[in-house]
Amino acid sequence: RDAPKSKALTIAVVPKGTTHEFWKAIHAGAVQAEQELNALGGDSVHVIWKGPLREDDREQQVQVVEGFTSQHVSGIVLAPLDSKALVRPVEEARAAGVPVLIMDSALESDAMVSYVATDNQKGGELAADRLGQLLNGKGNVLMLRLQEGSASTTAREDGFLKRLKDNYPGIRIVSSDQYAGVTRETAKKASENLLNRFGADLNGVFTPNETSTIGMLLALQDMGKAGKVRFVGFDASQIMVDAMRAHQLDGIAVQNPMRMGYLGVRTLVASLRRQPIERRIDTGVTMVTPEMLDLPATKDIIAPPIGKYLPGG
Amino acid sequence: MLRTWIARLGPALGLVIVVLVFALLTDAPGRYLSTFNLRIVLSQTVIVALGAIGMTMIIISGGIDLSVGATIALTGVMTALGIRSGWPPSLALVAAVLAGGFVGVLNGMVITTLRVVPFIVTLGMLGIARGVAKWLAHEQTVNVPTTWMNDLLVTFPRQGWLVLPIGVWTTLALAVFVAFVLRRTVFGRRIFALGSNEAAARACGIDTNRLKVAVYACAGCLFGLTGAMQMSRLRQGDPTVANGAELDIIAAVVIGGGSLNGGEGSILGSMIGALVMAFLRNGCQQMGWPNYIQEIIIGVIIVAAVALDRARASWATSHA
Amino acid sequence: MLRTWIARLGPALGLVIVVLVFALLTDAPGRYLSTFNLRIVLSQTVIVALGAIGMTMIIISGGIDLSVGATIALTGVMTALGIRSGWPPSLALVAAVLAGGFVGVLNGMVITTLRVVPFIVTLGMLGIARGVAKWLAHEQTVNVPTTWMNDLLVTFPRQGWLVLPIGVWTTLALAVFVAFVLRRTVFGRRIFALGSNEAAARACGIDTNRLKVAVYACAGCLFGLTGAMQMSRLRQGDPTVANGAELDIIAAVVIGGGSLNGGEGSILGSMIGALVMAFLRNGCQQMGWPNYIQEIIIGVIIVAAVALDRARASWATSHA
Amino acid sequence: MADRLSVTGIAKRFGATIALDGVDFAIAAGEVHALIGENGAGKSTLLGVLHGGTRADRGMMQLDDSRYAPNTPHEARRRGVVLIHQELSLCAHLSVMENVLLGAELSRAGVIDRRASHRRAEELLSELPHPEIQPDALVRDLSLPARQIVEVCRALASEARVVLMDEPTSSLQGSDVERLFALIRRLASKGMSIVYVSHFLEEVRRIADRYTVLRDGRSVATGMMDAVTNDDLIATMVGRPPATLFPAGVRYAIPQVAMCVEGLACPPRLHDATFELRRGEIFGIAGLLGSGRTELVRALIGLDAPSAGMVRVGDNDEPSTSASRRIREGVGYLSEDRKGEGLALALSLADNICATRPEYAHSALGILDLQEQSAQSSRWMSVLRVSALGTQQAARSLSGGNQQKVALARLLHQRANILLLDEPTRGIDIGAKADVYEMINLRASAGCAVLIVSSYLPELFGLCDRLAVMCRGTLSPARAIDEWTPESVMTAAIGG
Ligand SMILES: Nc1ncnc2c1ncn2[C@@H]1O[C@H](COP(=O)(O)OP(=O)(O)OP(=O)(O)O)[C@@H](O)[C@H]1O
Ligand SMILES: Nc1ncnc2c1ncn2[C@@H]1O[C@H](COP(=O)(O)OP(=O)(O)OP(=O)(O)O)[C@@H](O)[C@H]1O
Ligand SMILES: [Mg+2]
Ligand SMILES: [Mg+2]
Repeated sequence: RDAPKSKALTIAVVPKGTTHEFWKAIHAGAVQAEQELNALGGDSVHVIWKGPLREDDREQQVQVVEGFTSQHVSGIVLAPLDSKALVRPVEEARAAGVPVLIMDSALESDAMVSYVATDNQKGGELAADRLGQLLNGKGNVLMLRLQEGSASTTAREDGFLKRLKDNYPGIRIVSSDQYAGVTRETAKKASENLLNRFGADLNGVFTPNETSTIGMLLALQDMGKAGKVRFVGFDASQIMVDAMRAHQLDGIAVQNPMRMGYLGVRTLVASLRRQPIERRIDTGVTMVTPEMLDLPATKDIIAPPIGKYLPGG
Repeated sequence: MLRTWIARLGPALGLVIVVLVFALLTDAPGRYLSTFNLRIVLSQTVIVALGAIGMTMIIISGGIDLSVGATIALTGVMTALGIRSGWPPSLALVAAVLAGGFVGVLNGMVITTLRVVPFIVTLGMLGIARGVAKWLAHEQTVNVPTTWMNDLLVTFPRQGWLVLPIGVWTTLALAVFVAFVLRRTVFGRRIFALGSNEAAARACGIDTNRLKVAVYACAGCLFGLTGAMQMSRLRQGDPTVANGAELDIIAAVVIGGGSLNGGEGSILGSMIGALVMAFLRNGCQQMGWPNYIQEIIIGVIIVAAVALDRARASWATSHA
Repeated sequence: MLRTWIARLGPALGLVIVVLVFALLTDAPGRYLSTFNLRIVLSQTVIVALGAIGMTMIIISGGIDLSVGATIALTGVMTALGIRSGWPPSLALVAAVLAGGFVGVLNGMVITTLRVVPFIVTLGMLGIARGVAKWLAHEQTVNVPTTWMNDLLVTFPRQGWLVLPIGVWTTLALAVFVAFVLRRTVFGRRIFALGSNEAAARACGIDTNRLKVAVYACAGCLFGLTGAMQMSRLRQGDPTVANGAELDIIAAVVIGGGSLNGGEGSILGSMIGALVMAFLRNGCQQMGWPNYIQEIIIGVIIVAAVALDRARASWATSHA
Repeated sequence: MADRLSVTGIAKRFGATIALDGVDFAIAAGEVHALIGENGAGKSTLLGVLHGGTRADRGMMQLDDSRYAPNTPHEARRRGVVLIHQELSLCAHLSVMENVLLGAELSRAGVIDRRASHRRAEELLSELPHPEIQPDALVRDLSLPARQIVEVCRALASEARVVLMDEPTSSLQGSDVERLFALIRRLASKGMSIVYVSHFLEEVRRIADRYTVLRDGRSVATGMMDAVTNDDLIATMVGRPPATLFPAGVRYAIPQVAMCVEGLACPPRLHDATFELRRGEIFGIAGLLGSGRTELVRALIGLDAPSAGMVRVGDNDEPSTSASRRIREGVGYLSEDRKGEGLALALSLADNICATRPEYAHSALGILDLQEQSAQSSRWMSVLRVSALGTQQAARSLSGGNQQKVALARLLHQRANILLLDEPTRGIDIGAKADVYEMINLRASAGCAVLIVSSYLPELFGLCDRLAVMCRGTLSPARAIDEWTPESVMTAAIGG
């Protein structure tokens, strides 16, 4: 079963998409791991970065994983678009001697080497706590979901709803069944329409990822509602940081994508080198509020040094 | 005369029905019919409406363009790249329009010189333009510094007296202009002639090849502007945006009375078609209905609109 | 004779060139040309290839079907729902095929009775079928318990003597069968006659309306099977899958020599077209090239294939 | 007279077809010059060369003493040469005004000057007084003759000095023809040159000053109209006395009715047709273009649904029936429109010949026996002397006459015993014509019932046993052929 051990290790990193800043940071983390490992000496490590051709198409991601399997890379770090659809290709990769490490979003299988991810449920709970405190436990709250079948965001959404229900019974959820879709454009449209419907007596909003948060933010800004409703989002990007400074966004649950990419590659390489690894690695999630923006500790998470590792990024 | 009016009113009637139905269904009709909501719908319509203006020209001329979504993405990315690298926004805007026009000229040239049907040429261009967009953007979204470009489609413009976003006014102005060109100028009437009977147009001494290239080029310029608007709306150039927009845009033209056989279509109709779809989306979302209901309703409306149009036409012929 | 062979060989030559180019470019030609890689490419091709078999029938008959991606999603979801609610997998499979056929019959009926062009009817059906798929699936993916259905497209089948996944064998068998039907049966020749000259077909006493419905129905059954295969590949019914697959499938047929004017096309050609696209994707990935290069290359190949075909045809006419 | 336009040695071939093979021809200012010849003689092609639509392979053209070689219709138009098409080519979605001025729009800075356009269009329309044609009416709402008027007006719009008219009266009726002739005379008196193509010698004789006869792509005779008799003209057109064309077989009509038609109507073209078609006879239908003969045949074969009346074939007298049913009843149909409705040009000869009755060549389950199909096809092809490379050749690559024979071969293969033939010899050469006549005669002698629609009177007189004339959708009573004369047929056709 052991492939003849070549000197160089090729690690394929497969994100859910390539165009969002979140994935840029993961890419940077993976490159960081590559550079560090190569500096440490030993077998050289080479990272390949490749997303699905169409951003939200599971079949396309399946094809990418299969391609890497037939290419016989040393290992794959995968952020699965779906917890089920990627099971077969991952199992087939393992059968073909290509170990797979899962990051970011869960896979319903135990065929993987390890699972490196944020505790998404916890992220949702943090957001619920922040919003609950801001609203003093009462008011109308709207949650815009991301997309059908996305495990990580569903966990955030569920965590958020559950915590609100348990700890802040005075808060009413006015809508939690509309989907933003995967692009800014769809998210913005959905937000605009929902804000018109529920905006009059709305007190708080939660969105579970980068695109939905920015879509909602743009809608709020364009409609002149920004700053008038309490708004908690997820993930970090420049436009969101600016909004926090303008008090249009009251908190973001920030993961550490760079660390996720970094640990993903490091852990997979360690496993390939037969070093002991953990089966589940939590990369942490923090609630960043406008007041915390200038703390040095937050700087590194909200604006990870991507440029250092990605030319032109 | 009467018949032309019925034909023109058909889509408008559809629009009124859509709006009325939702106003009756919703528990907050006041909010649904508010000027606030109207503004939202209008600024959401801009992308499809602008695209539909160009597509109307192409469809009247007897062609089709599947590459419009990809062209929007490409020109949006180019605008963003221009502004990011310090160009004045107006220059970036012009560049986007020209880039769109260039894609159009390419489409037109391949269609006329290689004599491949528009469906195939623009299907190929769909892949090419989107590929180039991703290439230029390094497969990422291109974020831009804040300039006035970002305000083109802000629902409530900074200058209160504008009432509607600049983008909406621009679209309106272009719609009126292109409608005028199509109805009242030599160029416009020749586009109708080309779509209605290409052989006859050629026999009357019209250089149909050059005309076709010109039509795709003009439409391309409009798609370029649409790309710039899209980038203004999202505040970033996104190479994956507007995926499948071609079908929405074609649907708008078809709902508005355009015929894929060429020779028929109007800007007014296409604008109404775009509004029908925007109001449907908006209404379904306000009702809290899931997306799939929208998709089903829009699908049914597309077929029904064309079927009614056919029925009307054959009724008119038999009563001529 | 010679000309028919050149026509048939055209696409095959393209395939050979694609494979050779990548074999020469890659630094591990052994791995690229390995049976392992071949198996993966083959099982990746199944979805497009199966769809292309049905689409070839439709395109030969002079029609087009934009709703194929949505039909695949719908029937995939239905298979998954069936299996989840305890039906035997074979029953679910049959249900998917029938559901696909039903969508096809609907398309055909609307096309023939309302006399709306296929482009519009199937554009509408695209929205309707996808909407219904999402509705049935409650906007979620539908996960299924493990059954033999899940193994249809496993790259390395459990039964080693099969060599290739059952799905690949099924596709091959169906391709041979449909090619036989098209070339050697009355039904098949009538499809060619219909696409080549509908009026003539009617004048020869062919019930063209019934024939059209039959063509869309048969193709629909194949799309239903494709949906079941897709669900087997993903091990779930996914209402958002195969978005845009219609363009891939149409491209496969067109690269393989099918003409959107009808009357021309072959199953062999379409299969080669599907393989060309799969090998291109696979090759680009093995080269470590980014996605956008694939998109650009495929776009160029679609246009070039048709342009060459046109050039060949006009060369043939002028030298007849 | 100085020649305004003269051509010498013009030749043009389309693939294997030689359409023009050395045409010399000249027209003076103010002259009406008739171009006559059989179907396929090359008249339309010559006009195409003259107005820049097709490029000649060889030959010289002179217009007003300078070289004339238009590459596009636009160029020809600029030099003052315009064409009125044989097949109407108008833009149905545009208004009359827009069609009339298409390509020569009146505009200021690209914007159409509507007032001036309107005035100009009315001015042009008033040349052929037709109050019902409004400049703003859409062309798709107009009747066929009205469209023809618009087509003529369009040619006038561009200040032409040479007007080429390709069968301009093909859709015009009596009084409209008179108006057109008056117009032509007026134009000629203004110094305009008119090339007039027509199949109707009577018309030609009334309007033309000179004539040129084309035969097989060559100009074979030219001269003053007054100096020849019609018989001489026909002899030069056909190249041999017409009599030899037709088979001299003796047929014995069987008094058994194959098809019975009563009061058949199919608006807007066909209003009333009643006749009986008997086994073993050839029944002819004459009439002007557009009189509704094609509609009659299409209703008989079940392609158009009649609105009233009855057709009985065998025991079937259901008012509306389908083409597939008729074909099963042994009715065979040959369309006048070979390209549009007759053959699937992209398919092989075998596929075309066996299209109606593929079951003759299959075993079971609808599976074709390709060898049998091929054998059957080549048998019929040799019966009809189709010159082709083989049964797998595409129908597209055959010459028109051979294509027509293939369409007939389909009827033979179908073993139809009631033949409905609409313009069976349209666009085919003399040799092919004789072959077709012989085949028709043989089928009738074998007991088939044959119905022929034709615009070529000699053909009807040479072949038919009985004849009826269609006039504006109404069929006259049938009479034996020797009770008709060409004059009486013409009178009946015009409705006099
Ligand atoms: N585009 C073409 N391609 C091939 N053959 C052609 C083409 N146009 C004309 N021909 C052939 O050239 C010959 C001359 O045709 P043309 O139309 O000039 O005849 P015509 O004298 O106008 O006949 P008609 O009286 O039927 O109008 C015919 O045999 C015709 O089939
Ligand atoms: N609606 C229409 N618009 C334009 N042309 C038409 C229309 N209907 C018929 N025609 C053309 O007018 C001509 C005469 O019509 P039709 O076939 O009904 O009469 P017909 O008596 O059978 O004459 P023929 O068979 O000699 O053409 C045909 O060439 C036909 O193509
Ligand atoms: Mg002619
Ligand atoms: Mg006729």
